[in-house]
Amino acid sequence: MPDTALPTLKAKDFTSDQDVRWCPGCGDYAVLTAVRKVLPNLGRRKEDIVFVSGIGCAARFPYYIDTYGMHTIHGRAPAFATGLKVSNPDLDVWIVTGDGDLLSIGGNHTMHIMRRNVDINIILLNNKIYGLTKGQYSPTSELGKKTKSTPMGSIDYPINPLSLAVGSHCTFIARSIDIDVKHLNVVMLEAAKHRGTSFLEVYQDCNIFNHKAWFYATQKETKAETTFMLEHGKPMIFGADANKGLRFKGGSLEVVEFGEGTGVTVDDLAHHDETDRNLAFTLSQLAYPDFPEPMGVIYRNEKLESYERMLHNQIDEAIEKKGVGDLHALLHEGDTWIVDDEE
Amino acid sequence: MPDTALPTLKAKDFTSDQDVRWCPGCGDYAVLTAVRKVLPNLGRRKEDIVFVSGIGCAARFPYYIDTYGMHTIHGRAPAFATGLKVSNPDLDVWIVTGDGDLLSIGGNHTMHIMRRNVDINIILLNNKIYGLTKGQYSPTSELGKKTKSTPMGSIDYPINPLSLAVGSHCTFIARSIDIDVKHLNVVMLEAAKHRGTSFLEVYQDCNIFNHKAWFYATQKETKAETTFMLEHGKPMIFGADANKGLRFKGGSLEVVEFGEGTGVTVDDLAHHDETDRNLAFTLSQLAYPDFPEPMGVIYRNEKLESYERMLHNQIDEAIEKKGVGDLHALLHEGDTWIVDDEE
Amino acid sequence: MIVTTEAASEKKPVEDQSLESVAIRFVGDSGDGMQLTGGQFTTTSALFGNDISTFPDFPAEIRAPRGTTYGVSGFQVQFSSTDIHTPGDIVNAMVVMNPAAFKTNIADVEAGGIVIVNEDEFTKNNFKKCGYPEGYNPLEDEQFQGDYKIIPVPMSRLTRESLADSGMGTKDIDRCRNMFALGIVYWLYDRSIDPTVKFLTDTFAKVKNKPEVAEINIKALKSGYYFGETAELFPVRYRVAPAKLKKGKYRKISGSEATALGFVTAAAKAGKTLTYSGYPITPASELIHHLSRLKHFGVRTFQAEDEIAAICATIAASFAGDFAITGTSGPGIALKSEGIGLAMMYELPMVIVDVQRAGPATGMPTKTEQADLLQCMFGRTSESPVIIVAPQSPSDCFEMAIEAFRLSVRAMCPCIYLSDGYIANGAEPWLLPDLDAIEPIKIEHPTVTNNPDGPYLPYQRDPETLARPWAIPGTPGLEHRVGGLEKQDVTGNVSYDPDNHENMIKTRALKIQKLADIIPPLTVLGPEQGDVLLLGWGGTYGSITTAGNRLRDMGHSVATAHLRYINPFPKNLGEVLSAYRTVIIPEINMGQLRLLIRDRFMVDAIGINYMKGKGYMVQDLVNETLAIMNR
Amino acid sequence: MIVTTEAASEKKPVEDQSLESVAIRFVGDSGDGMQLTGGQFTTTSALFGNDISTFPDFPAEIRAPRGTTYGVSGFQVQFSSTDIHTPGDIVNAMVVMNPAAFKTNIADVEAGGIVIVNEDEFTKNNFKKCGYPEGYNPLEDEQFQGDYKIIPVPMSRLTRESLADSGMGTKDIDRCRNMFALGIVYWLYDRSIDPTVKFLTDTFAKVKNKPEVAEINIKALKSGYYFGETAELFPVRYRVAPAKLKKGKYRKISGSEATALGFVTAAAKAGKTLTYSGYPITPASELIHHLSRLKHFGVRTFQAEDEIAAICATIAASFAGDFAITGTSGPGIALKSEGIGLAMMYELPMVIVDVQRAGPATGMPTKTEQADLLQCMFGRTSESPVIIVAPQSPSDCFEMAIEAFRLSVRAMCPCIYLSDGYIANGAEPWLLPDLDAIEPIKIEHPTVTNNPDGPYLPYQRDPETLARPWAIPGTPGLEHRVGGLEKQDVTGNVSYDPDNHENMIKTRALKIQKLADIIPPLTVLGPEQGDVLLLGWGGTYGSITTAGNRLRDMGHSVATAHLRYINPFPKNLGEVLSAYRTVIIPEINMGQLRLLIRDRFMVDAIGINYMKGKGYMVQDLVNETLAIMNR
Ligand SMILES: Cc1ncc(C[n+]2csc(CCOP(=O)(O)OP(=O)(O)O)c2C)c(N)n1
Ligand SMILES: Cc1ncc(C[n+]2csc(CCOP(=O)(O)OP(=O)(O)O)c2C)c(N)n1
Ligand code: SF4
Ligand code: SF4
Ligand SMILES: [Mg+2]
Ligand SMILES: [Mg+2]
Repeated sequence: MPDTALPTLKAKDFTSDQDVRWCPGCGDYAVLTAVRKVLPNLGRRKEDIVFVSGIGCAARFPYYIDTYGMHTIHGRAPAFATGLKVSNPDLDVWIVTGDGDLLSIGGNHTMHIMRRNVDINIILLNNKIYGLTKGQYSPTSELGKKTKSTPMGSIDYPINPLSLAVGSHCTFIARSIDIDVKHLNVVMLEAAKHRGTSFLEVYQDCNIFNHKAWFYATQKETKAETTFMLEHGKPMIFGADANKGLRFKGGSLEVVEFGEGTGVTVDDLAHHDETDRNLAFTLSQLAYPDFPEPMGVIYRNEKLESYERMLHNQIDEAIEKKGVGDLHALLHEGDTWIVDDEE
Repeated sequence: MPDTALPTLKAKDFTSDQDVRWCPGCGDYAVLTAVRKVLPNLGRRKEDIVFVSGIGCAARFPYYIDTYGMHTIHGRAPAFATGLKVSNPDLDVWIVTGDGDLLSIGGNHTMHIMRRNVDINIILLNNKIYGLTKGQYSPTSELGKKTKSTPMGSIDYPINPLSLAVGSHCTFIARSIDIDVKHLNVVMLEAAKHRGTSFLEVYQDCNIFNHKAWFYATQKETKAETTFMLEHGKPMIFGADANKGLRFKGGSLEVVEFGEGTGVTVDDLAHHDETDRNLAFTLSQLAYPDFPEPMGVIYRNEKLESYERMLHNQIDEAIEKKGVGDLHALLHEGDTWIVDDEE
Repeated sequence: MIVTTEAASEKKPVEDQSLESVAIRFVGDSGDGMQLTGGQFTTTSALFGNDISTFPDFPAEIRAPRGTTYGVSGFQVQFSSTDIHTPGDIVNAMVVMNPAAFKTNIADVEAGGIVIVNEDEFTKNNFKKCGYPEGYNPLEDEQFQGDYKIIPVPMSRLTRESLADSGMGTKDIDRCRNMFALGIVYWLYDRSIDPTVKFLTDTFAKVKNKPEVAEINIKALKSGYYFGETAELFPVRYRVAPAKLKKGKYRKISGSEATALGFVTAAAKAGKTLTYSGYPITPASELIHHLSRLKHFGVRTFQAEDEIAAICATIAASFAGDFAITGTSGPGIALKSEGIGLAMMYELPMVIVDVQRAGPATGMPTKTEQADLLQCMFGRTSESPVIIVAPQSPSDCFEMAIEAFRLSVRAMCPCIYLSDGYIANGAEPWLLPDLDAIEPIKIEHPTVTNNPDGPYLPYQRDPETLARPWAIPGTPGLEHRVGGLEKQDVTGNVSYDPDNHENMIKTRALKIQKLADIIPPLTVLGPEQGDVLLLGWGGTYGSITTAGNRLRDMGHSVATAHLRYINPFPKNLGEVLSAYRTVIIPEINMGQLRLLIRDRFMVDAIGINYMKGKGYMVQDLVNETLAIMNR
Repeated sequence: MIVTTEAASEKKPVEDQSLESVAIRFVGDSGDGMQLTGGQFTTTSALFGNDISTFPDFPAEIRAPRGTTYGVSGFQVQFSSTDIHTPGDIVNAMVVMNPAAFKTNIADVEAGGIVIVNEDEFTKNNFKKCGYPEGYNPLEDEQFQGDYKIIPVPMSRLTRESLADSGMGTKDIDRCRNMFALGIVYWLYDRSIDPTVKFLTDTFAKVKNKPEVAEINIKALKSGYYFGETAELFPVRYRVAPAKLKKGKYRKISGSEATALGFVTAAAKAGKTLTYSGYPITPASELIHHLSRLKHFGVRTFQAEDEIAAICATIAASFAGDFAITGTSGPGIALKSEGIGLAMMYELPMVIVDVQRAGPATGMPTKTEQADLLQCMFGRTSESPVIIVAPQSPSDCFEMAIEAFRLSVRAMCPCIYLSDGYIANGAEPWLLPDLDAIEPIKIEHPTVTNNPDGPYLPYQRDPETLARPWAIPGTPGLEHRVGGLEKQDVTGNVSYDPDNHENMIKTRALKIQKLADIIPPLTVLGPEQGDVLLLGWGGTYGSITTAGNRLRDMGHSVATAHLRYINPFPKNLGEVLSAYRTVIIPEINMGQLRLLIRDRFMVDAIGINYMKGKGYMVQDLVNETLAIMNR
């Protein structure tokens, strides 16, 4: 709902006076640009926006956006975001932070903000590594990852951020890639528009400690085979020649070729339904190299009221029922007695 | 693998000298009895078993089992359990604790122990309430729950413990009910036998602060309609007359009547496949009153190595490659020089 | 002496005897309703005009198996015709509902004290449950008979008989035994049963819509009262006259309630909204229970997933412009440490309530202690000072809750409000304050930038208070970022400049010290100089004050003083300390305030340190002080 | 003075000059490899026989945009022919790779000091990036020319030229500039290039299998060296003779390495396995990096999901019988508080490493500080004392890591090992210890019950040490439960008994105090009694010791002493303190040890407190001490 009284803002209005301090070539730059571009399209005043982060390279984000901002402590951004919304539901609150921050130390707050459906936007800059602490493996690093803390390879099965979000009943779940600027902008705008918790995973390249982690999904030569774009109501198609697709097999999906000579038609393919949580889980499980990885909006549920709205509704209701609280009456409530002079 | 050298143990061998201090009528008693009955069947020595818990009524569990035990701090039992297994993979480690402990403050450790597939058993005593702190709502309490801290009803959408476990890639997921002693014993034994993290949710009645929370699923009159028993490879059937079932509809399940005159046969029903993670998610989502709730083993994956085994394998491998570490050599490693008398 | 019903029926005339004060304790199983019984006796005595002071003592178990010693629940109240400060060292009269309660409590009764016992529960089976040796019945123990006036009453039977035709089930009827017992005690101390009748009607008939439950409870109460009168168990009946309290309107209040009311008042006085975020923990949970009922005051309560989330939400709520509070107990403070450190760096106002309980670790959660002081002072990485205030009694919680916000806002610094289980659960009469007389709390959120030529300067300080401005989201032109990295003064930008770092460290400390200018000086009871100063803080106020009175009555030159402001200390503290030959600091810890005092003032203060999960007995304090004086 | 290549080509004869010691600093962009360069110079000097002391100074940014001031990385080393303890107050020579590095570091160079500059990077563009005003070139600033011997060298160009026919890309070639610079410095100080040649071969050719990279680096190094020789930029060449160190075999060691080796040695000496659980945090992460490479020593490392999980896993590993360690920095200690409290209640041995960094909150993570002492002492709920030791230098880490376990195991109590970024990252020569001379650590895990007639008694204490037995899972008959609720002594059962609680509180504290019997007395450098005692702890050892030496050289009656054991203190500490008229405690905090000393000994100790994210300059310490003496 663009408000006509709003000033027309540009990306540069959201650019703070602080020098950006990421490494040259870091994927975070692209996301910063995307955010600065998306913000003017939300019909929100600058002063009503708050960016929140934890600690990490990605978590430096708020310093670079000229809105209100909180660079907090490691892993706790969702708890701060919840506090902001409890206090002032009219704020537009964004969490932008890293995979270690959001999913290692911060996993619990992430899960709880999602299940409470607090109306905020989460952007996960997933570089599958700890950047700021100089290159230990993160919970999204693949099994066997050799890093400073795992010279023989990591032995933790990685977290699947999307599956976890589905399991936490997040009401908007999407995925994009740092260098696919156009897609990133579109998906981010959808995330921003969602009422409730939105979660956007962005494949982000850490140029220094985990360069090329996402090459399979970002390189021109491979990306048509390794990723596919989701569109609500549309069949799931991929491949350089757009001749492969996904088809239901029980509750799961299988890769098939379709079109002439294959015996499979487009109609046989699974069609995306953003509102189906079971499908969302199934999609979240598709992973390279066995499957192409879905990009775009995986799940969307606009039907649930947000936590902070319910909280404020209760306050309104209480006032309606009992009248605005009378402090004097409150203090004098219950059994009282009077001691007078004589005694 | 029962070891013939093992003494034959009985339930009472696992009974410590401590008085059980739960409220009369608490559902925890039944689970305690079940655990004491299951333990002798595992072919393990008493001294190799450790019970771990956080804080809460349920978390008093370890005191009552005559094995090694750790009553720890609120929410952290999974982290302790991981430490035990890292240190000594041969221990048989059990976590028994409450919904607040495991899923509110402890959600992150729960998620991480599951995704790491540490070989331990988790029993969640889910009473949908904070017992020990006298009756505040918990993360599994239903929306609108009126408690001491939510006089107008809670406004948090509840966590679905099973969905969260599926989303965390837990490798064994099951559910049972405190008063269904027989089922509880059977499922618990399966959980105990699993190699990797097993998660067993038990519907448990808090007689004092949330009595009858599970009545729909526990009462003779209703339970055939509100729950159903899963069996691997078997169709999903329920109802007092065993004439209802679940059938696939896309990736989801729907309730149908089957048998004579319905046009639906048993073969049309969905058959349970314990090894299908997508199905596990779909099953975890079935909830009263719209669906009957699944009981028994929802998911099982025996193919993944446990965290602690991989850790110890790396140690073995390192020793194989480099030989057992030589301390003198280690200290004298790298560039050294000698200062002698004259200087 | 054992007074039997038979003996009583010999019809000696009942005398009346006046007492200055009486401490009575109700003890029984957790399921026996002792807290409610004690609470009712307290309210009635308060309404009658006595000064009162209470001490509830819960078990950690919710409802341990009936009859076990660890399931015993107690409630002690002292009521008096004079000004009192403690629930009493020694119990003058005790109501005992079962053997386990007898076993665990009898030692606290004064020699010759009255012990009213529900003899029906003194069965073999129950003796076994609480671990009495086989064949032993404590009521038949001559030692006890010699030490106390034991009055066995078949309460279970009498209650059942009196409610036999109520049509209610045995379970409901048996639940009325406590009211029967209360009736006896009301008769014995000549109290009116009316307030309790009203309470029962209100609670059961009106709120819970169970008039039949109200009815049987009232009937049991009356039966007990009449039983006291007719059975003439007691040769005397005791009267405790109303106390000469300060003129005004009173109510009975617990520390938790007073804290909640104080916070709501502070917010009202500042024109602010309260946001409370917390995670349940004994004994702090009461605060969210009280505040969540005040939604019509705009109060928002957020039950977070853990203590860390609660402090973080609190910081964010403060950033957003609310009067933000989080409350917990010791283990929760530990978890909040990192967050409190950040709040201090952010320089935002908020109140962190610590209702101390007996530690360490999980400790004894339902018992009290004062051992979080140093955790609150120092339990954060690096130099992270915060404001600390400590209420000294249940009713003082109201004022100190307001003070906490007043100071926090003035210095733009978090304030820890250091209470304890004893204060939070205890109750006393509260002289209702004149709301208009409470100073408003002035808040100014800037609306225009302090730097028209560049970005807003979030750390440009007020030269007097050194506080930074509190600009809140929603205000155009004041967009700024806060963070936990060291920041340049004035601009608030990230800074690694060595001199700036040192300057910021010092400024953050100095801001707090400057509050000493506006906090009231420490007042002393007793001689302004002399032999001994008993210096305390927190929940020991009652016992220290009473001990001081007693010592002065004995002719000693002993003064007492109680610190309600701990960081910063009142300005005159050094001066006060130097006016006494010996400074003694009694604390329910191993000497935490003492450490601060010794370091700061180089005064060789001596500690009296008990760590038993409960407050001091006044007499112990008197004895220990005398022992130190005679060294 | 600006020495140009032209000037040099006038062929003045090169003199040789002997120096006692030299502090040299390498500064450049984070991408310039300054840490490696400095490290190589250090190793070479150490191998040559100098005493050395280093101070690396990283930016917080991983690799900030090139040329910015916040992307500057530095490494300082002092090498000497005498015993030294610090990397030097003032820089005698500096290698500067870009203008940002020049800007941020030039002030630390001594008047007349040598400044070797890569002039190719002194471009307009780079001046702008680091914020020099337009049109300004610092190399042309007469002030600087007057103050220092500035030697501009076109390093980028020369490196490229010398590697032009290597066939490698420009990016790779440009990465060799630091080796070119190092070559110049090697020539200037007459060092052999051989150790670095060997290092480059080993690292690049052997380990990383990139012989071509080794080759160009070696070539650049040699080119630099020959350039120094032939270009004759320097009128003199400096020699620093080998130091007269104690006889024996040495290696260069950093604090982190020494800590890791100490732990492995402790475990070996006890016949135990090490389990390290940690969560990455600067500057503690190095420890897991080192230990994870020692799997063939059976060392298990667990990178946990957060610090809380790490302490919990550590406690569990100790319960299971391992030598368990967790390591972190200040913010992590805050998160671990609750767990450490539990560990103390469990009475289990383990070591918690705190590598302090500049706080509060996130603070300045790459800078050093000593401000977690009180957090470590008191940052837990209630009375929760733990053992605290603090290494005083990089090589001392080895011994103190062993001591930490020795004490922890003896008292069955967690031990905090309080290091700091300065010690952990710094390096010095280490006289390799005789392993056989290190006392074994005696561990006894009971195998039979101490109570044949009933359940095992997990809290039956050793009468001498008060330690409880360490029975571990897997041992039949000793099954027992530990928990955070207060426990009855001897049985370990949950107990709410007031006297038991007080007894347990006191016992847990006393156990630690009893360790004073076996820890070495505090030793004093300088007069055994006199005017001033400079008392320190931790990373300030070098500066305090050097300041003490200097003050005594000036004829003052000043002694120094350094506390490596903080809880408990050495037994003779009180005695030592009382032997001096004035006790001065320099700390990189606001007076934390001072608070403990003042409280405990009633000594009016004076603090010298800097909080600038770095160690003391010796000269500042000397001056401040003199100022206090002259008060
Ligand atoms: C309590 C605490 N623990 C640890 C750290 C150290 N730390 C800072 S950022 C970080 C992880 C960074 O990884 P990620 O969140 O993936 O962000 P990235 O740097 O990769 O963008 C860690 C472990 C900290 N600052 N605070
Ligand atoms: C750090 C900390 N925070 C809070 C508490 C208080 N506390 C104890 S148990 C508990 C929750 C109990 O609920 P649940 O885990 O569901 O167990 P139940 O009692 O219902 O079995 C809480 C909040 C605590 N002991 N420690
Ligand atoms: S370390 Fe990686 S994630 Fe961090 S700023 Fe550099 S490139 Fe980006
Ligand atoms: S409070 Fe509830 S959960 Fe706790 S012991 Fe009692 S009945 Fe069981
Ligand atoms: Mg990352
Ligand atoms: Mg529960």
